[in-house]
Amino acid sequence: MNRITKSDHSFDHYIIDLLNATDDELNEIAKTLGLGLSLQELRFIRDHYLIKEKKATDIELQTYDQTYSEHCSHKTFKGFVNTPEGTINGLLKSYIKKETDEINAPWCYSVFEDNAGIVDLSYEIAVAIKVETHNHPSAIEPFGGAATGLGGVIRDILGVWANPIACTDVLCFGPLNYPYNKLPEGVKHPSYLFNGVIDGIGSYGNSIGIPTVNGATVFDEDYTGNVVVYAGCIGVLRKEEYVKEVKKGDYVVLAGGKTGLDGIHGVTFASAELTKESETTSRPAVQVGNPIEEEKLKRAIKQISEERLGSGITDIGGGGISCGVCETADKYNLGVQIDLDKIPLKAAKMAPWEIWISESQERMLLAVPPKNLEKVIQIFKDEQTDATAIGRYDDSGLAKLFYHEVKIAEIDLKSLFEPPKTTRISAWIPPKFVEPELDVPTDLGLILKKMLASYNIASKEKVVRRYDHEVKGQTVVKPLQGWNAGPNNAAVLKPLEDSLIGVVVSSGLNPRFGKIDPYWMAASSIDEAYRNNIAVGGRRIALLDNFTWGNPEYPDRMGSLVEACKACYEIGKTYEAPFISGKDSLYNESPLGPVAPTLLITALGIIPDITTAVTMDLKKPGSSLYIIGETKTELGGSEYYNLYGYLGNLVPKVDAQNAINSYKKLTTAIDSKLVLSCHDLSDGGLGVALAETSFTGGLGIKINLEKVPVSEEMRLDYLLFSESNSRLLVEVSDNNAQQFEKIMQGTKYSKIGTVTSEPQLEILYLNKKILREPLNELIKAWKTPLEGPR
Amino acid sequence: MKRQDIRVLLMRAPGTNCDLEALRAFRDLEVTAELIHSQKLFKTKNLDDYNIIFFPGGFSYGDYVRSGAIWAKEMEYRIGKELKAFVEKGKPVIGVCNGFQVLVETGFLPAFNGKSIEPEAALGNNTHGYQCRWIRMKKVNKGNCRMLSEIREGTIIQNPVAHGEGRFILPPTNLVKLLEKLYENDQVVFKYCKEDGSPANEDWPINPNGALDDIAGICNPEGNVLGLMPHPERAYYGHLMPTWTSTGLKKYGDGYQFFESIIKYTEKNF
Amino acid sequence: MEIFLKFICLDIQELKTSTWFVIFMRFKAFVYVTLKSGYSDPEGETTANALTGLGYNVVSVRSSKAYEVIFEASDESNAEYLINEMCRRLLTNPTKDDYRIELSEL
Amino acid sequence: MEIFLKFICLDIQELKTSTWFVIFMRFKAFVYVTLKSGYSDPEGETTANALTGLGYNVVSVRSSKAYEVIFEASDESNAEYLINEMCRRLLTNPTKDDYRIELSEL
Ligand SMILES: Nc1ncnc2c1ncn2[C@@H]1O[C@H](COP(=O)(O)OP(=O)(O)O)[C@@H](O)[C@H]1O
Ligand SMILES: [Mg+2]
Repeated sequence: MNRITKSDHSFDHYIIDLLNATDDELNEIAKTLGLGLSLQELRFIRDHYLIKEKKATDIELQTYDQTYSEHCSHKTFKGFVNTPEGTINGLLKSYIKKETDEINAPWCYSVFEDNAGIVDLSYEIAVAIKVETHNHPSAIEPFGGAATGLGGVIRDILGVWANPIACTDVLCFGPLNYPYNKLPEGVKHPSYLFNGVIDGIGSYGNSIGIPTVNGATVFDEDYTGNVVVYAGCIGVLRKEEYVKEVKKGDYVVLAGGKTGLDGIHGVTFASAELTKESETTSRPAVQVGNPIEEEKLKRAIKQISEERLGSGITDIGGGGISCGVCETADKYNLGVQIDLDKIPLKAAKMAPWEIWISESQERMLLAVPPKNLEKVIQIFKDEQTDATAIGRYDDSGLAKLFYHEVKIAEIDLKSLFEPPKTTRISAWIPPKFVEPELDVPTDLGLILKKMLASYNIASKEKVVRRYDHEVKGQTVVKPLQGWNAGPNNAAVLKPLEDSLIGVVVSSGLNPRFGKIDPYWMAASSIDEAYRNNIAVGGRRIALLDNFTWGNPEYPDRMGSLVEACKACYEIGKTYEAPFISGKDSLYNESPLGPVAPTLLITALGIIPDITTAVTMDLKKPGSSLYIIGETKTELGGSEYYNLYGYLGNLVPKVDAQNAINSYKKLTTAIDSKLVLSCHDLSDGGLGVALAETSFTGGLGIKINLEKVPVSEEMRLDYLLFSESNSRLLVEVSDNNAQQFEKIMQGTKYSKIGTVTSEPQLEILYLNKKILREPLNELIKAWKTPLEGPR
Repeated sequence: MKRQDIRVLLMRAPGTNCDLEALRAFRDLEVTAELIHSQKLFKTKNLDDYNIIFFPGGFSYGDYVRSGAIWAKEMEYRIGKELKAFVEKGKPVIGVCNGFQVLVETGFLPAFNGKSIEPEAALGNNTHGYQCRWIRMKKVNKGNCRMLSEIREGTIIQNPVAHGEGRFILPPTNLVKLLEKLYENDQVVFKYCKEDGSPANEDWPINPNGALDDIAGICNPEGNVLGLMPHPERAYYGHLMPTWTSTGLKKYGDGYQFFESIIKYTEKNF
Repeated sequence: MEIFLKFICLDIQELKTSTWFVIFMRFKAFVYVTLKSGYSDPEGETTANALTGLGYNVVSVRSSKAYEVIFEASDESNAEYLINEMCRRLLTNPTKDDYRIELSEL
Repeated sequence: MEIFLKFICLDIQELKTSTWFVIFMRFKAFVYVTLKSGYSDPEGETTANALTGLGYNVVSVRSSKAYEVIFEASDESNAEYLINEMCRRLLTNPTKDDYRIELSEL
């Protein structure tokens, strides 16, 4: 029997009879309407309509489809996971949020609630932060995908009434020299994606005038088929402007760009695997960004929040108007009535359901009390953008949609926001890789230069300079340090004119570790983000988690996800760094296989006085150089093994208790103004960190390698290139050395050498010279690979 | 006139985005500075209330067509007469980055023989694409640009640049003659230079965009309209300088003298 | 060809003072804007390098912008006049740009 | 028409293994890249608004890019093949762009 019938109305409007529909029929309906709903969800909806004794309409089912999608409802993170050790009731609840709840930090202002995580900056001011993924669209159309990804996350910040002050981006590509003939059909070349993504982020961020201040660029074979694009945004807001009091009778105001056929079914697309047809079939889901439209929105929203004219706000992202409107209504226990005819359209011919779920960019949704409506609309007009009242909130608990004066949908909001829970199966089997047996190289200097020239370590100037990181005049510690443009550990921003308080942003990710062990990968990422933040003087750190994983319906992908979540709970808790926001992007699979499990940790710290911030460049000849932390034979997933084509097994672990102990002391030393420079040890270990700090400051180094604290006797190459966590290089002026050592007592640290005025890096081992390289050669090796014309 | 009576008009359009730094600088110097949407001015047309007009950087109208072009033409059409009258009174008009582009597109710069109808110069695509980096520029103006007379000739200033279209160029058919004229009129104000002040010789990245003869900023023959690509407003405070953690922190950075000079000049002469 | 009957003034400057019936026609113009020779074209060079890097024997690439403008004018010569004016006033900067127009009636 | 005598390989993939004499010809291709319909074109819209603001009766503007590529190929059909490949691999994104090629021998 045909369960879908067209209504008598002149426009696209279908009635769907779900009564007693069989599984096959349900699947058939989903297929006809292009829905991504699972059978379990379809049955749930069918039963809901049975109880209500009514027929469904196409637009109603489309609404369920949007709301239940992985992208909007996070069903994997909220659902059940059956593991060999038992059932987990929600990864989010059992690990991530649990960590936050148990830490219970009083400075967390609003977490895991709104569009962004919000923490205190001062008594009156708060900082909001959000990081998003935009992988699938960027794989299809790198420029537009990345640009609209950034545009979307900026709207998340606008969506908590905050004023955006900075952006971040973390990008993962296949190797730029990947052979063309090995690319499967439909997969674009890494260098095409690289240029497109960077131009897209740059063009959007620069045009809207928000500096992009921190990020990372990673290259690995496993990203060839699945490019990863994370975009983040940070904003500040006065707490009293954080208005959330939508009431019955308030208007639903849609502001910004017009609604078009672009971006329809973006959500379902983002929650599905990429195939070779994605390029053509997914086309409407990829969009062209218009940063100037968003710039206008930003100005208007700032004024509206300053004058407290709105009662609520949210961005329009995944799921389009349907999600924004229904979520708001449900959040305030209200109902809503929308007149779809009022929505300004780009395209002449759009079906009502298309208008309702279109994800056209640069739109925001405001709730406005009747007395302020006129004023709000005028503010948008003055910025040369549109705002329209498209409906009103009521207390019905229903979303009622009208089109050409016909009621075309009546959706029970409760059923929409309490979807059936999914159950996933997890089974993590640790892989075994070859632990290489390498000869000890004779020329360590040559190896160091090769390490510096590897894509993952080499200078990312070509990326960073494409982004304006100075606009707004608040960037106190910049991504690139000084005239030699060394890699700073974190960015420091000074967002308030009348205060010296600063915001510190850093990030950590270690995808190669994740191929070996997702638990220690996550632990390492947390440690890296945290120690980068500490290194410049940050503290009171909040974390964001962004998971990019393969298809969670495979038990092994799910298993590694569980491992990573466990580490988030355990390591994060020991660091007392609460998670305040995050996002997951699953189903990153391509004809080349799943994406490397990639957890990005973003750390947001504060620094009470930006004038005490520490950069990574050496400052003064004659000062002492210290290493903090212990070096271990942990080269699994290291750049050094990678140089020889190996992955290895011995992945770096994290001794969280000891790490946090030394970090706290380092902060004390920084606050006592004892620290001249500080650089974190990460990719390429000690050797690379020494080279970077040295050529950035234009000063030499002489160290004795035997002074480095080790867990066991180590080969010199391993000692130099091991990527053990929780280590930092610290420069202390000679006359402060004693005081510094006193503070660091009780931690693993050691003075390993001195800063010299000779422009060279000299490493001795038991008085034997094992490496001596002029700084200009090191910097050349580091800068060359990603420099030059594009 | 008294400092607190000085009124600065900062204009903005959709996509202007370096306005708040500039506003902050003027306010720090204790003058009255107002940031106004150009649409509003198109209605009131009252430029006469102001002593200084400042066009901030950004991407006005997305820099579509050409950087600054759309805003420039719109302005010319709507308040062209009023702007021209303002300039002819000798009052300072300054454009930074996108503002410079606007002044070139409206014909207020270089304005060899008064405001031109069509642009006489262009800010073309950078030789190395969009770049955000710190540069050094030297003040080479011999005194014609009186609003900067507080900055000694030969002073080297560190400022950031951030643009994709900022390569100063003149028409190829008449290049040599026009360049000569630019120097003859003492219209060249800032040139990109090396650390020791020697010429960049169009070498990238010392000259970050490939500008003709390393020109970073120019003024009109009368000296009261000034445009430059680098951003003094982003180097206003000491903690914004690129090496403050190693060279020591001062309250103000290299951009301070730029704004201070303009204000002092206005104080003395109006 | 379509013919549009519109309330419109002949002189845009007089918009506020006078309106009367005029028969207007619709035109389509392709405008190609290229950098004058003598200027280096960074985008073109980058593209040429990239194509060479992909293994093609590329001698040179010049990049340009193009606009398809659909507009109204009273007749063909008026249309030609208007589109040239648009080019000079907005679409090009004569210092650096050359342009070429392909005009057709719709 | 010019004829070029060059050391060159026929198959770019084999660049490293084999080289021999081939007669090559030079071609010029104009490539026009336009956004597929259905995509919004902020540049075109902004330009149209600006032109309207200057007093023209502009109905719409679509912005696009164009490249003039001068390259070498063994014959016309090879040239056509190569320029199409360049378009697909670098100059356009088939997802969102349409393109049109005008090829001529030099
Ligand atoms: N994609 C990017 N976007 C913005 N900034 C980036 C990006 N990639 C690298 N950076 C910045 O460049 C600097 C050096 O990066 P990187 O070499 O990855 O540092 P680290 O060694 O600390 O991981 C950092 O300040 C980082 O924020
Ligand atoms: Mg690095």
